[in-house]
Amino acid sequence: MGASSVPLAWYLILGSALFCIGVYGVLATRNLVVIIMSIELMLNAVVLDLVAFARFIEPARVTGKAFGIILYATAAAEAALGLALVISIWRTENTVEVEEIDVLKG
Amino acid sequence: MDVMSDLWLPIVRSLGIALFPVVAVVFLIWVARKVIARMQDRLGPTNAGTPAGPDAIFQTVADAIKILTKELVIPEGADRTVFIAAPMLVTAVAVAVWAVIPLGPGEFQVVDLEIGAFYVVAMSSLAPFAMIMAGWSSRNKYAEVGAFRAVSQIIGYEIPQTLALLVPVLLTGSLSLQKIIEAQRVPYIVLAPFAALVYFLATMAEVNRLPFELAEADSEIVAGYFTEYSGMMFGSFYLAEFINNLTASVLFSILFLGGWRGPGVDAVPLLGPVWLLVKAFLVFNFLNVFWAAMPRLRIDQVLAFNWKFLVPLALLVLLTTALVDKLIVYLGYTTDGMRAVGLILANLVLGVGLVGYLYALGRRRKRAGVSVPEEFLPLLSSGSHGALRMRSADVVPLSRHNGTSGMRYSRDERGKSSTVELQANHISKGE
Amino acid sequence: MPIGQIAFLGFAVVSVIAALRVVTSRRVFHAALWLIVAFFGVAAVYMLLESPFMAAIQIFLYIGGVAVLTVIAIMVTKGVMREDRRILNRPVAAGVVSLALFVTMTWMIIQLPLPEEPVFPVVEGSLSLLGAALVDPKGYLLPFEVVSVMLLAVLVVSLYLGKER
Amino acid sequence: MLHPYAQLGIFLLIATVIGVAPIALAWLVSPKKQNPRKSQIYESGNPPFGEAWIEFKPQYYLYGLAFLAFDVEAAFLFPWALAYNKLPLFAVVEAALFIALLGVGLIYVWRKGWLTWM
Repeated sequence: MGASSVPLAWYLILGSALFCIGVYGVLATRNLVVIIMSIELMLNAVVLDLVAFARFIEPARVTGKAFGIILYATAAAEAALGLALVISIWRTENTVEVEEIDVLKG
Repeated sequence: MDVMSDLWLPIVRSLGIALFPVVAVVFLIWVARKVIARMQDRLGPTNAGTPAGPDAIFQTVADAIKILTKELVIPEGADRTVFIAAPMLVTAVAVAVWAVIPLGPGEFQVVDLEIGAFYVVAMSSLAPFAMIMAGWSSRNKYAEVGAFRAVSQIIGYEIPQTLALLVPVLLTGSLSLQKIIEAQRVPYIVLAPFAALVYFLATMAEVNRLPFELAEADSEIVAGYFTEYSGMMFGSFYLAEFINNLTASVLFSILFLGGWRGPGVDAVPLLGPVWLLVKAFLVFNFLNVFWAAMPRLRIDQVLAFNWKFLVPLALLVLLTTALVDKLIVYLGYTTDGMRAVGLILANLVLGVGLVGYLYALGRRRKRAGVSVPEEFLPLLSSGSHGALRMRSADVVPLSRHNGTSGMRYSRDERGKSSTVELQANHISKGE
Repeated sequence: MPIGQIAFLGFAVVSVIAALRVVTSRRVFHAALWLIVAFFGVAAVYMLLESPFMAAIQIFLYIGGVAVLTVIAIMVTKGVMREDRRILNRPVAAGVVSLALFVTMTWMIIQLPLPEEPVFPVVEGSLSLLGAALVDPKGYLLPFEVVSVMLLAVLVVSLYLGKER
Repeated sequence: MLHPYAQLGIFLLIATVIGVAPIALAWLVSPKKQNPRKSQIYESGNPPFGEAWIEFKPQYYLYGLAFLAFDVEAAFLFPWALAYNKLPLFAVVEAALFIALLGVGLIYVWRKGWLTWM
């Protein structure tokens, strides 16, 4: 039971799969909220890799967790600011599609 | 044979602990109805000509059987999968919390996780989701108002609840609920009364108890996020709500009242669950008394009370406890007795400061022409908002959100479920 | 096949399918719900890695925090969400890029000499070590305090952006 | 002896069954009589009017944003509270700084009136 029977490579492959799905989401969708969700997916994949490495090759398992928790804080901050921007854009431009946002075009 | 018993014992124990809240709730719903009815000068469930046992103690069983045979109506335009999944999720989450709850010493627990208290917090942070799913998928205006209220209220009150929960964790030095109980030679409500107060108030909002019952305010938005639900799907929401009430009472007993600790537990471990349940039952009825006595607040008052009172207070309590306790040890008073005296003194100072602050605030608002500061209504209410006045205090202006003016009356009857009680009441009055 | 591997494959399949549904769902609200399922799958994998703390934080912060906020954002902006059809931006090119990335990464992972078994056993009480390391000047004190400044900035700035003007 | 996490898994499975079973049972025994009037959306008896989905003020959303910042803080404080007994005084002061900084942020947005319901 537990990590002992699953090789490290499996966890890393799962992480890269989630990461690449996130990349696809960022590249392929126009909806701002879906893009933010895809970024969250990518960050989560990174944390998964960190935790897996921490379990397999680190004695005290502190470094992986510390990095993971700080990454989580950053991800949450990113989501809060990103979504606040979405609301702000929605209020001024009345859209949440990336292509239709052109306030910075002169 | 040995392997079999190794496998079956945990499964049977899990089954027992998982079914316990469901079965207990059948009894507790009856208790709640009876207590509230007595407080409001009514009889509550009676066995007027029905085979529901003495004082209709099996009324809930009858209601459950009735509701099981009612049609599950799915409104047109609803998001069917999400609509059906929401009540399932809400019940599953309510039961899932019980995995780490120690009903007694040792074997009376499914699994004593190292992070027990955090598991409880994490699991209960899923509850708003079921509400959002229900409110969104119904395609109903009332349901959506309810979902919005539920989310902004319940996630908001999660903060003071979690911060207050950190105080027992910090005093124990462990997140395991079993260890938190074992460390309480003196119940933490004595050492950290303000943490207990914050936790209790936040819990009341978390489990949607009056005066924080906005998400399903029956006289404003029908039934809130589960307006469109019927039959057993409605029953699931009702069941989950009472399971959450029971869980909240049990958790408060564990964190602040010493859990299963009590006279005679060391000799007879079976007394442990009895003590815990007695404490939880008292807390549960305390919640019921509030339910019967309090008017419902408006959404802006609820949110202001959280963000402008409970969250700052929770931060202050956590800071004071952590600093004072460490400072006492740093100054060389390492005995438990000295630490306890220091903590009690710190809480006393905190209490005096708090009362002074509220008094000054009330004075300032009064001079400014506002009778009661809105955000402190639950604590300071007087006059027309009389907190503990019973029936005459039922009348409260409708939430601004609806845009209608009007009054509401009687919050006990929950629309769909209590027809039997209404009839019984009617009969007893007719006699 | 050991039961751990079966469990891992189950959780992995659930989270990958859910993640795929996040980026392909036609309704944005459904995408958010699938995101929660994906997060749950990852939390279960954390339990396999014997990190219950990370699993709890995943549920508490990601599902109870970030996902809830995302859902509220969707509910607020639902008027302009294209409900029935999500217009995709060059789906084929994006698919090719991310598939190529995945193949490269997997190939690299297979090439690496990674351990099959954990090198060290699980340490009891590693969580309190983490707590101590977070406030240790030789540990993670600086990131810890920076996080608090960041949270302060997030609180003020996001409320400023979000409030009605 | 079963691994604790396996026991937790079994318990969660049972919890799911408890969630699903009543509704599945009701689905089996309850009558199913479709009727356009019955499946209409409930609006206190009147026929539903206007869009089924109304727009909300983003006011609710502001509280969500404030919540997330404090959520992260609480998540950080869990391991710290666990280690509290072993920490020296100055480590506690550092954590107090961590808590106080967000408290300052709360007071700032409070004074600015951004937490007031509009």
